[in-house]
This record gives sequence, structure tokens and C-alpha cells, in this order.
Amino acid sequence: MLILLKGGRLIDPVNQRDEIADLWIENGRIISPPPGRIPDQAHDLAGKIVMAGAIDIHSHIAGGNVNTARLLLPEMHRAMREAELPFSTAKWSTFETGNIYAQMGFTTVIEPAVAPDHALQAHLELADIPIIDKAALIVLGNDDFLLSLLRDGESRSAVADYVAATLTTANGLGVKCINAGGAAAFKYNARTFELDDVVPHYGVSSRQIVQALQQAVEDLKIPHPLCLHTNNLGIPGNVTTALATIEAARGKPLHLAHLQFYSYGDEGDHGMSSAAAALAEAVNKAPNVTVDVGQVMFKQTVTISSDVLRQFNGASSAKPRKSVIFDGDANGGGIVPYLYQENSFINAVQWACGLELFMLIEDPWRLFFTTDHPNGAPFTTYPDIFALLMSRDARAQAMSRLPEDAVAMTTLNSITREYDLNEIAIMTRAAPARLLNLKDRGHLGVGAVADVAVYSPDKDISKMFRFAHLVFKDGDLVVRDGRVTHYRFGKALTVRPGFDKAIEQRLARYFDHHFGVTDNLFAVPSHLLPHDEPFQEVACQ
Amino acid sequence: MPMICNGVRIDDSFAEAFPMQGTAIIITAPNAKWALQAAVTMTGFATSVIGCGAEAGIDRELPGEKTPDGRPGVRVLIFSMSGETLQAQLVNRVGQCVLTSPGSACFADLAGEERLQIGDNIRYFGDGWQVSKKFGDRHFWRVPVMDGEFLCEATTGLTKDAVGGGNLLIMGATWASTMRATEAAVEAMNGVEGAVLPFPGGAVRSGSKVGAKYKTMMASTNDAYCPTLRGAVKTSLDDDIGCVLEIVIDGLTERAVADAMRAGIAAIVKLGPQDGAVRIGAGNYGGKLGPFHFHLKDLLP
Amino acid sequence: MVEARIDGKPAGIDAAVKRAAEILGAARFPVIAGLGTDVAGARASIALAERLRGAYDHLGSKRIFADLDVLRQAGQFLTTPNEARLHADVLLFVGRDLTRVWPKLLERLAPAEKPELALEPTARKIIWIDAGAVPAELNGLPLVTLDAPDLRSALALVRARVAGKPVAASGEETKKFDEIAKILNEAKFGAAIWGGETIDQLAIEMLYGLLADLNKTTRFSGFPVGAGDNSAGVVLTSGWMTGFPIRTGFGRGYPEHDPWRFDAIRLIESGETDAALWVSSYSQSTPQWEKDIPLVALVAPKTKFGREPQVVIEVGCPGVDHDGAEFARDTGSIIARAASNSSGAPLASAIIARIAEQIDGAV
Amino acid sequence: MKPFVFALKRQPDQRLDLAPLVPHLIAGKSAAEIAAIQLQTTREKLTAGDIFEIEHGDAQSIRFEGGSERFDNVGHGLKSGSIVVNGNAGKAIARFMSGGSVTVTGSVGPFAGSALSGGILEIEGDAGDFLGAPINGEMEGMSGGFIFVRGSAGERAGDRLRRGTIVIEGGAGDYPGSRMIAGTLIVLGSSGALPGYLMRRGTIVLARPPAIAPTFVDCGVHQLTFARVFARLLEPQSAGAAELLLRPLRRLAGDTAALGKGEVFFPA
Repeated sequence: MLILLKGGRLIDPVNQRDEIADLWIENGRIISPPPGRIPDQAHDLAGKIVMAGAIDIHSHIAGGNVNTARLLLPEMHRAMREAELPFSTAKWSTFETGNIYAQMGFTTVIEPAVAPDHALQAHLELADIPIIDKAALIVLGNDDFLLSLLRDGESRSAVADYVAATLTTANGLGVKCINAGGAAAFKYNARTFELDDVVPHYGVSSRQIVQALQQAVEDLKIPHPLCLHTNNLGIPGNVTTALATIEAARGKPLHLAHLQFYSYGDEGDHGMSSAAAALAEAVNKAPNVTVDVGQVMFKQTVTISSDVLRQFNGASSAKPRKSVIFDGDANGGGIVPYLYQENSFINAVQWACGLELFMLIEDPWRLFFTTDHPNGAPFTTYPDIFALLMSRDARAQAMSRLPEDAVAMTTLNSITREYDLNEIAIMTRAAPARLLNLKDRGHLGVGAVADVAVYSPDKDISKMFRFAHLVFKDGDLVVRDGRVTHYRFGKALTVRPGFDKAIEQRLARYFDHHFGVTDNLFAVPSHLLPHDEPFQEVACQ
Repeated sequence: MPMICNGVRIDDSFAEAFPMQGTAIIITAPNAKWALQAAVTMTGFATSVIGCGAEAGIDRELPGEKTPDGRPGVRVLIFSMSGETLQAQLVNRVGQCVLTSPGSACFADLAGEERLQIGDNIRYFGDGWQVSKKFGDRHFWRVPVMDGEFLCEATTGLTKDAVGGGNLLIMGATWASTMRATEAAVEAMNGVEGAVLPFPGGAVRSGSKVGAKYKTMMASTNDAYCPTLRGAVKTSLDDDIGCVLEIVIDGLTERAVADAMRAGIAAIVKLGPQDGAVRIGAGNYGGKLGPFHFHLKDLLP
Repeated sequence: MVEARIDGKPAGIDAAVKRAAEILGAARFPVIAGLGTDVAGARASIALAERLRGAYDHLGSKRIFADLDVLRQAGQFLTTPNEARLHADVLLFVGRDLTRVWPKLLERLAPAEKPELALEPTARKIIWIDAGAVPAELNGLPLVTLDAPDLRSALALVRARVAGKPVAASGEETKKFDEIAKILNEAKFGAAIWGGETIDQLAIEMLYGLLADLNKTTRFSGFPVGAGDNSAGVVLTSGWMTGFPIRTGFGRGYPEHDPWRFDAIRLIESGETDAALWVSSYSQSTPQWEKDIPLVALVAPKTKFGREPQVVIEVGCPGVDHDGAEFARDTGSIIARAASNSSGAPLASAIIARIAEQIDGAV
Repeated sequence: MKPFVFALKRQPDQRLDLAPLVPHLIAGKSAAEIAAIQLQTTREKLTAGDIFEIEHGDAQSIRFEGGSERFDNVGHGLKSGSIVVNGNAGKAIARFMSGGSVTVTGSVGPFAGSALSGGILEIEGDAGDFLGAPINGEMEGMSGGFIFVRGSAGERAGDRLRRGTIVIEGGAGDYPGSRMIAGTLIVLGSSGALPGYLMRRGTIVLARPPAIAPTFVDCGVHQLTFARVFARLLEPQSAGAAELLLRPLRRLAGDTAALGKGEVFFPA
């Protein structure tokens, strides 16, 4: 089928285009204008904005902890509306997730925390998210096997082989590390865990674990740098941890996840202040570092994290007052419902911290748009955040509802920057594709996958981004006027780094001896997933 | 020119009164004796806001059928110039005098949107063992004490429409005849609901004027009514007056104060000048200080 | 050779599927019950329920909700069998039928071995409340058992004494509970394992409270042995598909979760449901309701019915006849179970999908 | 004004959701609009007009003439006014009610008065399990108001009760007052096993208690003033409850396995 998107304003930072032009699609790809051919389908996009489909690099949409959150809070997601497509109104379901993402013009979403032993469930869930492509980052760094390798001083290649084998079995796109060593130390009753604290029994520090994984990712040429959720998340004064972690990266690629949660000083009467400006400056000076924000919005949400130590400590502020604390085989996790409130001093500072990072980190190619869904806010708030980024007035209006003393602990009031659509397109399309080495995504050039989002410009920026005018996935028109018209199912993106297969036998012996089970229990056989050819490989660099 | 009723001269004057804030509570106990004891103790040393922080008195005693817990009780009114002071005085007095009194319980007895804490504050005496109980809109605290539990309503209503400083000046020939008239008036006034007479036995012999020669004194003796100074100052006394006593009235409403004054005047008039008072007057400051003016001529029997 | 019957007579599978679709498609409010099937079977069943605008339930509901209601009304501390095996210096077993419910329990936890990942590997201490007959594997281990005529009161006593609170028990009794409390309080990383028929929801909530109290000063977690027939896998699948666990219905075109309304037995006995699909591929379980309503059964071979269903199709067992994804107690996660004795027996998921294709409105 | 009457034409085949038939939702609607309100819970559409003969009247005073155990959510979220069911009702009657009154002459299903926060629910027959209790993942049960059950209640009456008063004049099933957060539960008939299991605070008064768990400790026999007050306040609605409260009562404090600041009373 030949499709013509006629006369829209194409915003395509990769190809440095911002102009009124036609866009042609055929067989799921963007093609050069075919001279003399008549399109099978044509859309007049005069006055519309055309961008590549958006890519979310960090959103907890599947896996054991996410599903536990669903089961923990049935009272929070009662469906009320008849479905047009199966399960499309089933709140918090995989189906609703795909529907809402697609309606906003997102076409690829990364689930950033899949435990290797829960990879099959995560992929079963991802497979049931319609429309979008997706991927999983695999969590390592609290696992006995890795910590034992480090304790025993094993070689860099042994670590890399283990990482590659695990990633391959679990069908991941990259490696995530969450409070390196902290979850393991929590099993020995540690209640805090710093960058240079040592995991009992193993004698290795958090810093050593991070650096070993960072090295392995680099050695394996995995595109996505190690995605790090570092120590002391959410604790006032933790900016020192974040700054030390940037130092610890030693100039090598590192992705710091949901940086907002690490941008806190401990000044003022409440012992909580924004240190986002200092942190942004450090990020500006460290070209090896990429970050995503983890913006907070004022809403009921549920925090879902494999940082079980932090979640245990946070469980006392659960609202409603219930939580699940899971000591898993490695990280485990904690599910703690939480209500961000405008009248809360701390929440107001958190909200401002995120926006300060957005505004003060200069390079949109190294700054990613996230709420750490659902930890800072549900991904359904994205359109509202775009509005805040693009309008100083919208920020001022939002600030006026917050405690003045909280706003005073931040620099947000003095910031005038307003994002333009080009910067939005870099942050949500071009940069994520580059980060993940997805050469045929995130742009509108010839040969790119025809993931295209068309928006109707509106004074109400939030409305514009909430309901895309049209969305194409692989050249298939799936959203019209903000509503999904039919389902299709995308792929899970994976990497397949090469490694020495000897590690597999070693792992088999390990599982047999330690756990008394065979390691292939954790395999993710594609024939057990509901759609054919569920995976798509992304090349290592 | 004075009016004359049953031979008693009534000044063409008025009592000048001030807005106060006030509340009402009911104190109960296993018997009337201990209910009254708690009430008397709580309303002790509550004659004048000038020195006592609050003005308080017993409004009336209640039989079991009329109290929330079916035990004998006493209704107490307490007044002060500000809500804050009233709150502090209420908690202090209930805490020191009612909580401590054997068998007592304490209930709100005034409706109102604005609330004063009682049990909400006193509960902390329970050291964590206090128990909150709600019934519909009513909220009680149960505080364990050595004879069982002190039950105390969480809050009571606050009125800002209270009136303090209604008064009658009772003037007679001798102390004995003046006191007879005063006692008759007090007894009659005690029958009026919503008003109390905060001074000892309802009577005050040290009526005051505003200010003094001494800078530290806000008020000082009302020399114009002191019989021993009648030649030395500009006196207000007639030749046949050898003694003056005053009754001060605080009420939850302007109406209650007026009713009490009316009842008092009637009792004095009924007694007549032979055995009682020859003249009734009222204290005022020229009408510039207090917004409530109770003209005696309007309160005649 | 696929075994299928219509009204008790042998039938071809196509005819059986067609008849099944007619029965279910004609119903006002059908229910899919049993649900003893793998993730694919659960997924197909839930999708069919959505299409039929019916409801679904699992044969292990009672046990499922005993645990799930605690999790969602109070919270939970959870760990895995691996962690209990490698870390736990104290094991707290609750319920006399744990090893009957999960025969491999002790093999998995290897209680006789010292916990390899403990800081100071010493012999494990084991407490068994409501022990019944203690399995031979535990002979010679440091074991404290407590016979509890009333398990609920026993757990309450343990929790109260762990927190040093007063109880109304004799000195002798209190001494016993204090001994247990001391072991629990001194655990470095303890693991509680509960389940079976003797523990109800409130007792589990009491146990959760005990874990919460212990975690104020030390580490303690646990896991339920759960119900069989892939109940946990079905609940998880239902979770991501609808947001809710089993006992969810689609009568109004969107998922409504209601453990009382969508209890399959209640639905059928009350007459609110007028046709049922029974799925049991792990065991020869049969429906527990009395009422005679049109029934389609996808069951393990040789399943015996008191009353012949309108349609019977025999299906394979996941992990035996065919590969399947299912929840494994061994790991506490959904795993890929390869066929141990691969056969041509049809997959429940495939049959259900074929039935769904024939329902009106299929796309 | 005469009441607004919904007279049942015939027993429904399916459960009905009567939540839309409350005063604040029908006020101002025409007869045709009300008759068109959909009440079905299956794909078979059923409107109010299909099920009831509707007699227009004062929307603040609704009467159901003829009930059904398939009537769910009667009086859901009632804010003011009155609803009378002349017959039985199903699940979750008066759930989320915050004011007004709901009266049922027959018996009701489970979760009656669930999360009720104000007003009066009176059930002349029996109530099912989980009277006043939270549903599924909700953390709090009834949080104010009154429930009077003239017959008996099922298991776990007053589960997670947080505030308010429940009087059951008949018996109660197992675990009355389970997990109570606060509030008052009074049972005049016999009670099932383990009253007050896991209760944190609150008051349970049982005329005929079963054996009580060992995590309730004896605090002696008392005649407490609060009981006298409650007796007086309850007298007009339940003479039996008032009579029970005025007797000398033994006080057990518990559940000491949980917070332990609750109490179970029974006649000495």
C-alpha cells in the first residue's frame, strides 16, 4: 500500500528538517516521493505537525512487579467504559497501555527492569501490549552469581560472558543495575547502602559492581549504556551520591535513570531542597553521561521499583497504607502506592527538581523524557508535562498552587526556557533512537520504519499531545483522531552480543547446585509467546 | 428623674455591657453532690477576667433525665474576652477540676459551628490509653483514671454572642437590708437560663471604676458609691443609703442578661424599701465603651 | 486420536468445537470455570470470556483469595524458595498439610543443609506451627513444633509474644510461645511458608503482621505454597490482561472484578449463569456445582463426570503432552515447562481459540 | 408529597445494578428518562421501565415495592432522602452512603453498608457476610453512621470498621469485628468464633460471646459512663442494645497481637 501524508510540517531533527513537505510510505517504510504514482491512501495534513513515532526509554509497563501492583490495587483501576477493542478500557492492563501510548503517538517503549528469572512473564506481558514495539532491560547487580564472580576476582571476560548469556536468555535490549549491591545487603539487614558500602558476604562495593557492569556493557558493544538506578534514591541530600556516581563513571558511557529522584539537597527548615541546578551542571560537563528525568506530577500513583531496600524504607509513607516487599532471587522489588500532593512541601520540591533538570540540562540529545512511569507519575501525564516544558506561563500557573516555601527551595521561578517542537522531537524521538542504536527509527528519512505521529497544533499543548490526529505503526494507520482503530502487535527488540558459550555450562552447574533447578527454566521460548516472531534483533555496535 | 416602683427608686440609668465569648458544658457524676463539687471547683476563682482569665458560674443543676449519661449533673457557663483565652481556661479548669473529681464526666452543652476543645486536649492525660468514641456527630474521649474512666466530649460549641458585665447596683440603708435585697435578686436571677453571676454568691461589694491614680491599676474602687467617702468625693449616694452591693451578670446571649436583670429588679422591687433596697442603679462608663446598654427603665416589672 | 464427545457420543473435533461455540454463544451470561490450564490456555479463556461477555473463575479460588485478599488489603512480604533455601537461617512452617499440597517442599528448601549465603552458616532452626505428623526429613534437625488446635489463635499468640505484648495464656503455654518468639526475633533472615487448608485469610493476615513486626528489627519474609492447577499463573495472566485477578466478568463490556458475584458455583447455582465451559488440563477435576446447565468440558483424558456434559474434548497436559508456560512453585515465577512426553493431544488454548473464532462478532 | 415508587413487575433473570436509582441521580429527570435508565449487568439490556412500574413522586423518598436478592447496590452513595425496599435486596446495599436512610423489610446479601460513612441503614431481616466491610482492595470499612440489623448477620460483620455504630439484634457469624480500626459493634444474639481478631481499636459488645482468643486480656468488670451515654443515645433505635450496655460488663483488651487498643465487652 502506498500512502501519502500531504503537506504537513515535518519536524525531523535527525535529518535537520523543519518544513512543509509530503511524506510517502510503502511496505512499512518511509520512501522517496515516487514520481508519477498515485497513492492508495492520501491524507491532507495541511496545518498538521508530523513527527516520527515517539520512543519512551524508561517506563515500567510489564513484569512481575508491575503485575503485582495491578493485583495490589484493584480498587484503583475499576473499568467503567465499554471497550471498542478487546480489553481497551481495562485499566492498567497491557491492552490499555498499548492503546494509550499509541494515541499519544508513541510507537516504541522500553520496560527498564526485568529480572532474569521473570523474563518469561515480562515477555508474555509485553507481547500482549498492542501496537507498540517494546523491549526489556535486564536487571543485574544484586545477583549471587555476579557478586561471587567479583568477590572471587574473576576476569572481565567472565563477567561479560555472564552478562551476555543472561541477556540473551532473557531477550533483553540492555542491562539495568538497581541500587547495586543494596538489595543483596538488605538481605543481611542493611537499612542504608552507599556507593562505597560493601555487600556483606561478598566484600564488594556498590561502586565496584557498577563499574564491572559498565565495563561488561562496553566490552559487549551493547548500544544502550548501563542503565543505572543508583544508591540513596529519594533521600534528601542525595545529590552527593549522584555527583559521586557521575565521577565513578570515569568518562565511560553511563545512563543515569530518573535523575530527578537524586537531585535533592538537605537545606532549609524541612531538610529538603533542590540541588537540581548543581546536578544539571555536572551532567552538562560529563558528555559520557545520559540521563532521563523521572518527572513527578501531582497524582495518585504506585511506586514500583526493584530497589527493594528503598521501597522497604518508603513503605511507611504508602498511601493507601499497603505494600508488597519482595526479596527476590536477586533484586526482588517493592510495590508502594503513593500520592503526590500539591500541598506537600517535599512533593512540590520534587516536581520542581524534575523541571529544573529539563530546563538546565542543555543538550537534548542526552536528556530523556520520562516520569519513570509510574514512579514519578503515570505515563498518561506526558501531555501535561510537554505543556509545562513548552510554556513558562503553564509552569508559573502550576507553581502558584504550590507551597511558596517549597518553590523558594528551587530555581524554577527564575527559569525562562521554553522547549520548541524541535527540541521535543529530539528528546522523544531522535535521541532515544541514537541511544538504542535504532538507526531506522526516530526520524522521517527514507528507509526509516514508518512509525509516524501526526498532531493537530493546539493552544492547549496537552490536548495536542494526548490525542494524535493520526498514528502509523510500520506504515499501518492505527490511530485516527486520537482513537485506536484496530490492533496489531509489535516486536520486542533485543540484542544478541556474542560470548563464550562455556559460561552456559557453568551456569547450568550453578543452577543445579545452588537452586536445585535447571537453568533453562528461565528461558523465553518464542513459541510460548502469543504472536509469531516476537523478537527483533538490534545490532550491537 | 428616678422612677419609683413599690417605693424603690430606680435610676434612669443603664448597665453597660461588653461582648464576650462563652460556652456551656454539663458535668455529671454518680450523685448530685459530686457533680456539684466538680462544678463548684471548676467555677471557683472565676469572678472577673481581669484577674482570673475567665468568668464562670453554675447555670443550673440537672436531674439525671436531662443529662447525656442519665446521672445527676450541673450546667456550667464559662466566659472570656477571646476564644483563645476561653480555650485555655476551659481546658485548664476541666483538666484540673473536673478530670480530677471522682466519678465525673464532662459533656458539651452548646451547639455551634465554632468549637472549643475539651476532650480533644485532655485526652493526652491518657498516655496513649485514651479511647475515642463517636456516635453520629458526637465525639467522646474515654481517659482511664483510678476510679474507672473519665468520659469527656471532644469539643463543645463556642458562642461569640455572649455578653458580660450586665449589672445591678443595689442600694439600701444598712448592710443587712441591702443584702436581703441582693440575695432575693440572686435567687431570682439564678432561675434564668443561660446567665450566671460570677461573683461570690452572686454579689460583689467592691464595685469598680475604670482606671486609678496608680498607673499599674486598670480598675479601682468605685468611690462615688463608697458610703465612707460620701463627703470626700463627688458621691452618687443619697442620704438614706448606707450600703451598696452589686450583681454582675454574664450571659450566653444579650437576652439572657436582660432577663436576669429583669428578674433581679422584680425581686428587689417586690421586697420593697422597708426590708430591702431603697434604690436600684446600674454601672456604666457613659455608654462609650460597651455596645450593650441595658436600660433599667426597660426592665421594670 | 483426539477424543471428543457430543451428548455422550463420540464426535469429531470440528463438530465438538462447533457445538461448544453454539452453546456458549447462545448463553446470556456464560462462565468459564476450572481454568486448570497454562498461560496460553488462560489467555485464550479470558479472551473468550470477553468475547462472550461472560465471567471466569478458577477451581482453586478459595485458596487463591485467602492469599490475594491479604496482599491487597494489608500487603505482603514475599520471597522465593531459592532465597529460603540459600539464605534462611530460620524456617517457619505454618500448616499441617504443606507437604501434601507441595510434596517437593522439603526437597526444594533442603532444610538439613546449612544456608549457603548466610553470613555465619549454622544449622537452620525450624519452627512448625500446626505441624501434624512431621516429615521424616526433619528428624534430627533443631525443630520446634507446636500443635495448634486453633491455628488462628496460635499465630496471634506468636505475634503478640514476638512484640512482647501480654496474652491470656497459662505460664506453661506462654513459655512455649516465648521460646518460639525468641527464635523468630533472633533470626537473621527468616522465611515463613504457609498454605494448605488449615489457614484462612485472617490467619494469613496475622502472619503478615508477624512478618511486618519482625522486619522492624531483623529480616523475615515468606511465601505461600498456593493452590495447584497453575492457579498463580492464571491469576497473573488475568492481571495483565484485565487489571484484575480471576472472578472477573465482562457482562457490561468491560472487566468487573467481583469475587462474590463471579464465583462460578454461585453463578450457576443461583441460575444467573446459563452455560459453562469447564477447563481442567492438569487433573481430572470436575465441576463442583449441582445444578444441571449446558456444559462444555475441556479436560484431561479419562475424566469421569457424574453427569455427561453436552460437549467433551480431551486436551493435553502442559509440561507433559506439550510445552507450556506456567507458574512454578519451584522458582516462584512463570517458567517455560517443556513437554516431558510430547503427544499429539490438543492444547486447551488452541481449542478455546477455535471456539472463540466461531462466536458471533469474531474478527 | 407521595413517594417515588418502583414496583417490581417480575423477578429479573440477571443481577441488576440499582446504583442509578438514588434521589440525587433521578431528581429532575422525566418519567421517560428514568424508565430508560439501564440497570443490566449482562449483555441483555434491561431498563428501569422494563423491570418496574414507575410511579412518579418525591425523588427524596424512593420506595421499591417488591425486592430481589438480585438487586445490587441499592442506595449506592445515598446523600440524603430515604429509600425503602419492601422485600429483599442483594449485594452491597447502601454502599458509600453518606446520609439519609435506607430501610429494607426483608433480608440482604453480602457487603451491606460497605464503606458507609453517614446516615442510617436498617435491615429488618438478615444481612449476609461482610456487613459494613471494605470490598476487594479497599483498606477501610464503614466510617460513620449507623447500621441496625434486626435479624442476624453473616461472617465478619464490621470487618475493618473505622467509625460508626453497628447493632445486630440477632446473631453474628464468625469473626465479628475482624480487623476493626475503631467504631462500635454490638451483637445481641450469639456470636461466631474469634470476635475482634486483629482488631486495632474499637469496641465490640457481645451479649453472648463465644470463647475469646488468648490475645484478649481481662481488664475486669465495669459499668462505664460511655456505655451509659451510648445506651441513652441508642435507646430509641434499639432498646435491646441499650439494655445490654447498662449491664455490668467484663472488659477484655485486645487484640494484643495487633495494636491491642480495642476492647470486647460482655455481661459479667
